[in-house]
Amino acid sequence: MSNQEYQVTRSSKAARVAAILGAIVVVILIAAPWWAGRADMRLMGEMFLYLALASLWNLMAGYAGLVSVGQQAYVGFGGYMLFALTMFAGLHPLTAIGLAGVLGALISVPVAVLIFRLRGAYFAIGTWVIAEVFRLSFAQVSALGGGSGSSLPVGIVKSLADARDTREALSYWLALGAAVLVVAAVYFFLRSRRGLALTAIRDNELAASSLGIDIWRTKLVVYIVSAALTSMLGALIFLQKLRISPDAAFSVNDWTAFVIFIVVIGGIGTVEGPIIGTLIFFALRETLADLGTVYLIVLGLVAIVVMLKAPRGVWGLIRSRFDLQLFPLRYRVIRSGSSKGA
Amino acid sequence: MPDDILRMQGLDAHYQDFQALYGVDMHVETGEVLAIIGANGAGKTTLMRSITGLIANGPGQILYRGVDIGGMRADQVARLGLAMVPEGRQLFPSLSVEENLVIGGQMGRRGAWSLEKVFALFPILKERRAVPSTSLSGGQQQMVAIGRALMSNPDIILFDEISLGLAPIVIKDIYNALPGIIGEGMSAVIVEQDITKALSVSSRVYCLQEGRVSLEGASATISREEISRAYFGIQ
Amino acid sequence: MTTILKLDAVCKAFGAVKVADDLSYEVAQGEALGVIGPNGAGKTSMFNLITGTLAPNSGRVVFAGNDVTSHNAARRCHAGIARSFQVPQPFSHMTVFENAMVAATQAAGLREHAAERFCIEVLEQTGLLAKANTTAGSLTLLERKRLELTRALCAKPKLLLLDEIAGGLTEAECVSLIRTIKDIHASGVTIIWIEHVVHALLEVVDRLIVIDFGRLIAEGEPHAIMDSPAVKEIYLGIEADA
Amino acid sequence: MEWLNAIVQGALLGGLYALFAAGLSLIFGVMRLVNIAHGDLIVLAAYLGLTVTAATGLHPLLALVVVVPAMGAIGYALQRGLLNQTLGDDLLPPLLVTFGLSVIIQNGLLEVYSADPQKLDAGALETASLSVGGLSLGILPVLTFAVAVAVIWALQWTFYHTSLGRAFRAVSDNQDIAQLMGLNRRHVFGLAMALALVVTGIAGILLGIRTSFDPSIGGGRLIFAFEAVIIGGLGNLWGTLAGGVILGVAQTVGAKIDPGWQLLAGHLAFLFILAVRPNGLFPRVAA
Amino acid sequence: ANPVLRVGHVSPRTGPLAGFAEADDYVLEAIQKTFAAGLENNGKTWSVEIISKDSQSNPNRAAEVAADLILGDEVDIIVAASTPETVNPVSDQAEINEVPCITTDCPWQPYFFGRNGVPGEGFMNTYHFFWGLEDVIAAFLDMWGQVDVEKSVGGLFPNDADGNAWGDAENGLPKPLAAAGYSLVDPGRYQPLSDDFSNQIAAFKEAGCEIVTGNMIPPDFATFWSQSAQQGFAPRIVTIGKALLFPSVIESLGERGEGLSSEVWWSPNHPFSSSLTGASAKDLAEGYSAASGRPWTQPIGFKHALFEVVADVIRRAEDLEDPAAIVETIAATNLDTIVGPVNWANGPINNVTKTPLVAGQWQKDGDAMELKIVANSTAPEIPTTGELKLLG
Ligand SMILES: Nc1ncnc2c1ncn2[C@@H]1O[C@H](COP(=O)(O)OP(=O)(O)OP(=O)(O)O)[C@@H](O)[C@H]1O
Ligand SMILES: Nc1ncnc2c1ncn2[C@@H]1O[C@H](COP(=O)(O)OP(=O)(O)OP(=O)(O)O)[C@@H](O)[C@H]1O
Ligand SMILES: [Mg+2]
Ligand SMILES: [Mg+2]
Repeated sequence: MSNQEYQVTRSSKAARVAAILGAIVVVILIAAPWWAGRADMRLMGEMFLYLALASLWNLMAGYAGLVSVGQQAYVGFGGYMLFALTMFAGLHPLTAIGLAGVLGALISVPVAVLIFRLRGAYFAIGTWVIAEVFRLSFAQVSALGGGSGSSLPVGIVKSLADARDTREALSYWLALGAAVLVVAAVYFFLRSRRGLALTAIRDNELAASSLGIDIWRTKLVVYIVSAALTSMLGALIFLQKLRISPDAAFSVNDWTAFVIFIVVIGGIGTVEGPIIGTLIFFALRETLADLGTVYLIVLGLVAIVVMLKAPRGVWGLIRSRFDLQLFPLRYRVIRSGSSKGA
Repeated sequence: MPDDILRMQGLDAHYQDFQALYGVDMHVETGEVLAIIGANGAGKTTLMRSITGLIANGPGQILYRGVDIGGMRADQVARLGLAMVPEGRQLFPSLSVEENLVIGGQMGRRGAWSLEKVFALFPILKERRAVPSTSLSGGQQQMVAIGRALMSNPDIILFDEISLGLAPIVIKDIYNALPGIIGEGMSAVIVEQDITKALSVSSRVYCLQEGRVSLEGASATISREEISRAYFGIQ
Repeated sequence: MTTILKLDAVCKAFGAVKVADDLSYEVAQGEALGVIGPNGAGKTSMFNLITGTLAPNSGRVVFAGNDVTSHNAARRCHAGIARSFQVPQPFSHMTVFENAMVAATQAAGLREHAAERFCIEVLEQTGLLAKANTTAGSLTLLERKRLELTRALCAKPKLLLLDEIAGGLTEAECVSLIRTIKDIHASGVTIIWIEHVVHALLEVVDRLIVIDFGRLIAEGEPHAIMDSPAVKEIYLGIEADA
Repeated sequence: MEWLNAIVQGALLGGLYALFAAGLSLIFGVMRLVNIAHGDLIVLAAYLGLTVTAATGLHPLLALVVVVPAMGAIGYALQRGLLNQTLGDDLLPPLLVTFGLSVIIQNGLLEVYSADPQKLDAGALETASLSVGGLSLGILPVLTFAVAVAVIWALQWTFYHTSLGRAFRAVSDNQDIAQLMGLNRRHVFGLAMALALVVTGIAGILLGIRTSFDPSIGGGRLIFAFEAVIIGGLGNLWGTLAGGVILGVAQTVGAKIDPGWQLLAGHLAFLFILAVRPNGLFPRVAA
Repeated sequence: ANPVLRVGHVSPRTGPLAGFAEADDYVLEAIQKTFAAGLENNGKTWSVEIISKDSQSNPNRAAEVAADLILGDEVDIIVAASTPETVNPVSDQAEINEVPCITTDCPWQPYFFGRNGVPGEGFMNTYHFFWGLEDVIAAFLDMWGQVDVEKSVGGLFPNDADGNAWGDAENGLPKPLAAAGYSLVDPGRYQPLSDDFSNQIAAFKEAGCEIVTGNMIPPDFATFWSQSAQQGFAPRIVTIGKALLFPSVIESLGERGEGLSSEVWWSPNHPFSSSLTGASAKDLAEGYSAASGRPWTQPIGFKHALFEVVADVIRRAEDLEDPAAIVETIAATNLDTIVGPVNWANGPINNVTKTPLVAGQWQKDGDAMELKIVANSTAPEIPTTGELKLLG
């Protein structure tokens, strides 16, 4: 019996088909300014931003075991940095978005040092408190409007592009780019050695550390990268919103609760989950949002029902039914060509 | 049959899609020590968990003193007088040693076992009664696990891997204590990998193989060859 | 003969319980050392001190000539120490194969493809290959223990620490386990093995140490140690004068 | 004197926070359940109080006779009907389910009671005060503090000195094995949630007397409650009281420096304590 | 068929600000009735479709739905009301997307300065009518001047859009109060939803304040007010913006609600009537009370007036297809509405015009609490209905 009979594979036919279809979809989406209406583009842009946020949150919670309910800290921080850098430093909005990411990474380091002392639920609450501290601190900065908030001067928005159509296309492409970049980055990261380490940490820290994985550093890297990218997304989001205030920027509902909803409905701990979740969330929102309180009650009910009936989310259901992986991460050991029994 | 305290009839058990037990027929006579042996993964733990209600099974598959306990919850089964010393000890970490024992007796079933009696059986536990159970060594924890089960004054007690991870001296102590434990009219089911040990303390033995009973017999008369055949299914 | 591991007056206490009390000994490169002692003597704790899961109150741990006392577990693993856990610690949501891959890629630092081949080899050696695609969380206790061994081997250690891996095995399984460990030892890996299944231990180890209350109370040729009155009394429970 | 006043008022405020936190601490300790809806349940209790006082004309404190058992029953039903199904090693299902619950309660209250701020009218109790060493203390905050101490004493006693408490701890450690001890975990958890919501009921009524409330104010209360629990250290209810007091004092002292710092100071105190004592000030030894 | 003109409407139907929008359904229904036959413009009849969306009291959501209305529903005019949290994000979206926008129900300083408006430049597409802080101050001073109290005022300003504007050293209360001889004790901006006001109370006591003023949300005021009693602080006049607008809030304070005072933007006694329906202020308020069984509230008038302005603009616009023409028409408005004259030519600053403001006090009238107008020298055309009584 030789182990030459065994082979390890990480791909599947479904995945290869999905990759091709995915590429086609992305190309179609890139062309949206030529076929979609303004409202559709705006909606899709928002969906992409949520998809990116959700993928990052999924990376943290679903893979690194960092369940944060405080990612709004970085969304808001990025948004405020966009305002500060464009209004006071006179930077071009695109430069400001990039720089917001860098600053987000920088500020996340001391935050991480502090809250990494916490585990599980403690960590979750710790992140929330951090976000509150961010909110209350920015509320004290009167140059940025304090608690009242501030609007982005029209001139700055127009510096993106003079014509409204170009501007709208540009901000659409930025959102699309962000989503594709984040999903791809998360996927390739998870396929790498470090991704394997991360999954191991999520399952068992004691074992991971005694197999040579530096837990603290691995988590720190994930946290910082998420913080940086989330800050950039925050800057992008508030470039569309045009107005920022502490309550809006650091809203736990808008930037974390809905994101968690998306990830969990779609399927946590899978790359596909956030994509499905985003589609479902927006479908619900577009059909029900005008019902006001009823919409929110429905959202709450959906979250509960999914959690109880399908804790691995919609993608989890699909995967267990069809053994399907569009973004294959698992290793499969298969016996090649042999028909011998064990 | 009036002498049966426990009877399994066509017991099946599943973990999601995976079937771990296939139509197991088995009985335990009142007052006897029954041994169950079998290779890893044969389904011994699954059997014990099914009996105690931790794994759901169909109605009519398990009778306890003639009563169908197949569909009951674990706590209901426990109240009827079944106790288990689980595989891997599984003490309550946030309870002290003494509380771990006391909670075993919280159903208020009457009988011979009390805190004093358990402490007399395992004196080291009395010494360490106030410490959290987590700070005991593996062997000491096994003593607590046994004491905890005894405290409920069960009519039948199930031991899963009774000697796993224990120093010879402790195993010896526990086996020495066994007659005293059983002596009170209690029945016992013991899962033990050390076949010699298993045969020496039991009156009858069942061998499980891949979820099925592959051998049944009186401990005193059963032969080694029969056993190894039953273990691995080698004809 | 070079020393690969040296414990130098290591002390560790949990409150009043001393799990390591002035513990000093050396292990030679390529040796197989057995460890016995009553339950609660501090054997597992000693492993925790060697791997860096526990920090000592005082004393030093020297591995391959370097003082590693202040290094964390991950760093010591990279230096070549791997262990199995007495209470198995699988990555429950990953498959058996992925569990092995973690060790091969992170601890042994193998590249993807080499790691895959190596893991298959080790899984075959430890008899888990048939379960390669099974989620570790659904293994039985004993399969989990075997997974512990597999993972430790996949880390390609210089020093392998085994904590009660023979418990609960049938005789046949035990024989095959002994063969596996002998093979590993023969390939040059230094082994420290804690085991209550003494006959298995005696088949493999060159030397035996006995721990009680965190202290080293006896050390030497295995059979001689087993015959010593102290071991008979505190460990085997045979009265010395009987 | 002004500083002393700030500290004393803060400590009394801490009593209210400790009451918010006590129920949370209990269920967190027993079930490892992070109840995001806790703040909204406090508000729900206040609204129940409102309904009872409006319907019967009872004094809000007397309304406790109805509200407390009602909250207990809601807690038991909620746990058995819904939350029991979410428990496990995973942190997320309870987090998300209680988040959903929070949204439902909040918007349900909005549908039923509208967004109008409401208040429980406790008559003279609201404005009565007593003078101690030159400080003017409201009877209501003093009463709240005393209730907090009593509630926490009772919970602590229940937890560590009764068989119910032992059952709580055992089930929280290992549900399967606890079942083998004849404990029905669903029932035990139901009782724990019932007890927690009993405390929440008391907290809600006292909140409703102290300040006006509307369906949206739960979230802010939730975070204070969590902070108090964590500052105090898990599993230690006296610690939770201390956590509440620290939070209250930090807020009033912060506000003394600048009112804008009131909430911030509370959070910073929380983070500071985490930085120096990650397990809280008084974690239960060896848990 | 007639050409269709779409009007987008954003208001906080749900959430903590929902009180401001509670009469929306009633007002919109009446408006839709008057629009049913269509509006005349340049000899053509236009059907007017009002699309109303809920901001959920959330500024993020307000921006979101405003963008939806503009991009998705392609509305020709967008309107919004109720606090800077709704008005500002909607206006910002309108400005950048070049859609004519009319807003109300938010003092003009937080509207103008809160959006980084530059005096002299203003905005391209967005217009606002309401009153300003100078009017509040004048009305308050007018009221306080009627009685003989210590001229020491305690200020309670939260760190939100309204609070920052009211407490602003340059454009807010401090300067004019000082000019009128009042000393203002302002401990600083507090965070909304505070549980404790001991420090403010101690400071007010220390300074011997007999007047308390500020702009608060109802829960904060309730907390402050009972703590004041507990801690032995008994001011003679308490005049608070926003928190004391709604009868439901006063009712929830019980006995202690009596005698509190507030600004009055609109009441059934205002001597104005609708340019659309001809109804008087009294008719509108009573109509609402009859229909809903609830007491009237001040935003009702402004919500109605908002659509009066819309109707007027639609009738007058030179070219309803051209946003720029609509904006021009808005700027040229001169209309007497149910809340008073709206004419952007007289604005205090670009894009803003003001309606009259007086001050009132909640007084017991039989069983119910009623907001009596007690000071009107800022707008003498609005009759007083009572006299200021001191607290305590
Ligand atoms: N939680 C689980 N999920 C899925 N399969 C399981 C689970 N637990 C056990 N099994 C499977 O059920 C079968 C029987 O397991 P069981 O634990 O009963 O065996 P056992 O005889 O006690 O073995 P051991 O001697 O290793 O303890 C095994 O094939 C095992 O892989
Ligand atoms: N984290 C801890 N806190 C407190 N006490 C501990 C801790 N870990 C171990 N101990 C105590 O240290 C002693 C030694 O434990 P250890 O697990 O090392 O024993 P062992 O020799 O491996 O025993 P066994 O053979 O039963 O596994 C025991 O008495 C145990 O109670
Ligand atoms: Mg087993
Ligand atoms: Mg050990």
